[in-house]
Amino acid sequence: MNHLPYAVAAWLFLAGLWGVITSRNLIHLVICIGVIQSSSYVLLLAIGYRVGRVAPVFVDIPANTQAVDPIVQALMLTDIVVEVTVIAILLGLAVQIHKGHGTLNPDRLSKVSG
Amino acid sequence: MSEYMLQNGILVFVAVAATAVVLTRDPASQAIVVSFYGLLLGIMFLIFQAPDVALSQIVVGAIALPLMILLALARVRKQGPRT
Amino acid sequence: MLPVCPVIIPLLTAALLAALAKAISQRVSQWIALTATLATLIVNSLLLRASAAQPIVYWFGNWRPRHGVALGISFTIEPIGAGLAALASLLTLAALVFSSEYFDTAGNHFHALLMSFLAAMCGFCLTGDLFNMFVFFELMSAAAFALCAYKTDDPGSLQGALNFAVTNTIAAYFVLTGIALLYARTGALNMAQMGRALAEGPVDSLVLTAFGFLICGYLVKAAVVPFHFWLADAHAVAPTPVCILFSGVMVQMGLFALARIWWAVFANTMHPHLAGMSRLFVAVGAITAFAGAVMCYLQRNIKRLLAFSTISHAGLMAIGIGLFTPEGLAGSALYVLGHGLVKAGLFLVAGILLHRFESVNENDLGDKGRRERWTAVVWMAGAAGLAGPPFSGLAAGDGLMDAAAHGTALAWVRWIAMFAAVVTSAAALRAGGRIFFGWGSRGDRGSAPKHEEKPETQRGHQRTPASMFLPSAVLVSAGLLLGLIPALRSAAITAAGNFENTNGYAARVLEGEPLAAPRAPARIPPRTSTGLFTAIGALALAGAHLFSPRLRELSNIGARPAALLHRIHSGHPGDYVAFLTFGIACFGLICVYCFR
Amino acid sequence: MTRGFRRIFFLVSAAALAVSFFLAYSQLEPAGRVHSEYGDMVNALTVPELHITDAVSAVNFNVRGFDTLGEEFILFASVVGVLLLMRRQNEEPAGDHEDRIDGRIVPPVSDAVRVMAMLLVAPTFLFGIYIVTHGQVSPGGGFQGGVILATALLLLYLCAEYNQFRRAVPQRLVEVGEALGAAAYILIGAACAGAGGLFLQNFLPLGKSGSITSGGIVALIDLGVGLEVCGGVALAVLAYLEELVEEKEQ
Repeated sequence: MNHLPYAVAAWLFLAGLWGVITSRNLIHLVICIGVIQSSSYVLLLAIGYRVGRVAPVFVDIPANTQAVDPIVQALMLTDIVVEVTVIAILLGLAVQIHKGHGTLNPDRLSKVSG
Repeated sequence: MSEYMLQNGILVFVAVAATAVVLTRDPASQAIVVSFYGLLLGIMFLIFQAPDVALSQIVVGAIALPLMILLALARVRKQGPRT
Repeated sequence: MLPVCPVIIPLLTAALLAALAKAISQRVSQWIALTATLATLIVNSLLLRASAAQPIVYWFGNWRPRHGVALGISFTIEPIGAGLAALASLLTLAALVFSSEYFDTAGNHFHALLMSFLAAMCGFCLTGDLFNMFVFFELMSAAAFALCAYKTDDPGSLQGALNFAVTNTIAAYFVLTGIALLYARTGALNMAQMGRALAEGPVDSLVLTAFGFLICGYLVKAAVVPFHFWLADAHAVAPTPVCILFSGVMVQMGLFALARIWWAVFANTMHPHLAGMSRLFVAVGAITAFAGAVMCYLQRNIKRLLAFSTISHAGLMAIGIGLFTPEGLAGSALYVLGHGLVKAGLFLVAGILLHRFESVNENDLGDKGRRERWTAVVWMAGAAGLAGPPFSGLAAGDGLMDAAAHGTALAWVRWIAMFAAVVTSAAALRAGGRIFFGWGSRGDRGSAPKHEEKPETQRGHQRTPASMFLPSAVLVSAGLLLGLIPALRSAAITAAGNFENTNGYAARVLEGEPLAAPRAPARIPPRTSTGLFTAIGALALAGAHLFSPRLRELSNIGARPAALLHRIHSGHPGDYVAFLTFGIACFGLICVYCFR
Repeated sequence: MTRGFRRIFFLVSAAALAVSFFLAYSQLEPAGRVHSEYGDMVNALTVPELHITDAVSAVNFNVRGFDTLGEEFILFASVVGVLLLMRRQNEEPAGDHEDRIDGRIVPPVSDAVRVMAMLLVAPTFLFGIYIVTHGQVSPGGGFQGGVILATALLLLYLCAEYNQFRRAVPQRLVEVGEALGAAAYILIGAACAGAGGLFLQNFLPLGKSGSITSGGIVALIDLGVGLEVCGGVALAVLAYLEELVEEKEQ
């Protein structure tokens, strides 16, 4: 194949960072972190893919069929769990921050500094 | 190029959808866009021969995550801005 | 089975406590957690002893390497990692004892999270697999975010936790990107195998960028400038027992990862650029030590003051690692140990003050602490201990680092180390002088905190319970007397020598060959003069600030640049992420252009 | 930093980061051409040595099973964290809803939705069980199945009033289930060590490849993970729901 998946991975990372930097709403910010995370999915996926090979599931095919890299897919599974858990905590923080500060705009939070 | 049209196409879709997620500033609409994005990622995993990951991405990215976002939004809405 | 215990004992306890959350009282849950932590401490000490001669390699599921390819995940236990894990268990023990009277409202969830946190730190220190390290890093983070936000009714606490969570999560994705790049190049996740595979290939921009991402990701945890912003926010607001873990060991975990990754993975392939890398790390460490010390001196909130002092000392530890010699690493390790004990003790005193007087601001506290004679002794001893007086663990570490830098082009780091020690110690002494003795006029300029902390206890404000006082006294005295253990220095140098034996490490992990004995460590006589000098310097600086109005005016000249520094520490997550991006991009490009 | 300055500062840094990405990624082999002996070796051994037909499950729960243990506890820790974050604060005045600008009552669930949900519960539940138990055979496993099971649990909530639901599925039960599922992983690993092997070293008969009893400990671990994930996701969602529902009940 080509280098397009890597370019997409880089783009997702940068786009997500842009969203975090410019965010005016903490829930938006948290979702943008999810976009950064998906950059690592695309990168890992591209690294584990093998042209012309099949998925590493040997139910209906002989066990010696050439398959794509299962290690990377296992890493991605872990990665997805990490994403959803981190986002759950961050959303919880955002909800509680709204309770305490009355706003979700990071520009208006100024309880700690210096 | 045409050889990998399916792969290239879904990659471009994912990139565009991610940009849309970032640029959707209203969290309520963003929850919908992000659910669509999760689905796209799942399809991409299928195309790239990763059915395990695709299944897990679809249950997480298209169901669990948007659900949590909507619930968080609902709680925030209920509180309303503090005066 | 023993090598797994530091991880599974606390994790099982965490699951047990969560299952019984509503069935058992807080007291019972406390005792269960204490027992488990004690068991973890004992296991870690046993591992420390057992691994002194040869690293212990444990393959999970018995998946041993085949033809040099590591299939499974290994724990590779050597004294430095095991020692750090032991320190983590010791501080968790102190935190639990301290919190017994402290958290009147502590639900059992707090204990379950603390146990998960401990397991993550132990696993992080012991693992030999790069991705497994990332998993434990994330477990550590998930527990730490929640622990940091424990006081959910305090808006500042939530904001500090948010900044902590956002920066550390993004850092973790940089780490993961680095791991993915290295996997693409080497087809390995085990650090030993990765190091071997990299040494055969070229050092191109891929390897260097992956190196930059990995190292920077972990340096965010280590709170090195410009990645340090989250630390002060998180420390100032986290509950005190959690603070001692954050400051005492969690930050040092980032530095441990740096050392582990450098020597296991990159040392061979980057050997031609060793001198340049050394300069880079020492420069980063020196800037951190300097900036942290200055910010530390400007603080009036003593928890923030201690947090910035941690940043400054983390810079010194980074310098020790960056010297790339056994003595430097050994010095760094001893410094971590000594600093962890003393700093934890100081944070506990801050917790006592918060308990008694419901404030941690030195101006507000005025001379309220006059009657607290014993607490005053502990605080002043600990504060002086930050300067690394003779016989303390910090002095032992500092002496070794100094010896490592001596005679090289980097001998100047000595002055940075002395500056950081004097200034951070003086800041803590000054705060102590005000609070416990009422010296110095009130209301001099400095950081006026916008956020007042809420008390963490609900009753018993008239007295200091022994469960709060004893841990702090024990920790501070242990830190101050650590240097008296005679064999400690030579044992540390031997361990560091083994740690830096990259080829030996790979052969030990992949082929199970025993490690060759390292060369006999050079005898470095302990030097007491530097420690005496810094301690006196710190006392003099604190005294000058407290007793001489003119000198105080002089220090106010720095108010304008200080205000700028304060404005940079804005508490805005967007700012912090911008600095993070800047730092990582710069570090990556510097690596690529200087070392390709 | 002001907004404008932050943006400019970030754009400059991001440009540098983009250069970094370019320098690194352009050195990679094109996608689909990366070589990894590790992956090929695992693919080759999963059916003959482990009798597991899904290589990803083999990696996740056996070869690199320890990673998944850590992953499972990440989920566990963050669920505990969410419960901690969302816990009721005692000083919060009860029934303080007057100052809420947007104090709409959540509309009651319509009967149509209720019937639909009821019809969906059983198939979802079955599907979840299938995915959990066939992890070692086909794509899926404890994690994916666990989320689906949690969905079934939450569909139950749509069927019933919140209070009835809480009576039918008490939170304490879910909490205990979650913790047990998490502990199960470690206990299985320790049982392996007890049977004379190393931690997580299979000691059960491997069974016939492709059947649901194949894979030795992997099948058991899948069940534990399924329980943990189901409980964890349900608890997290319920923690978010808690306060919303209270208003509805009033």
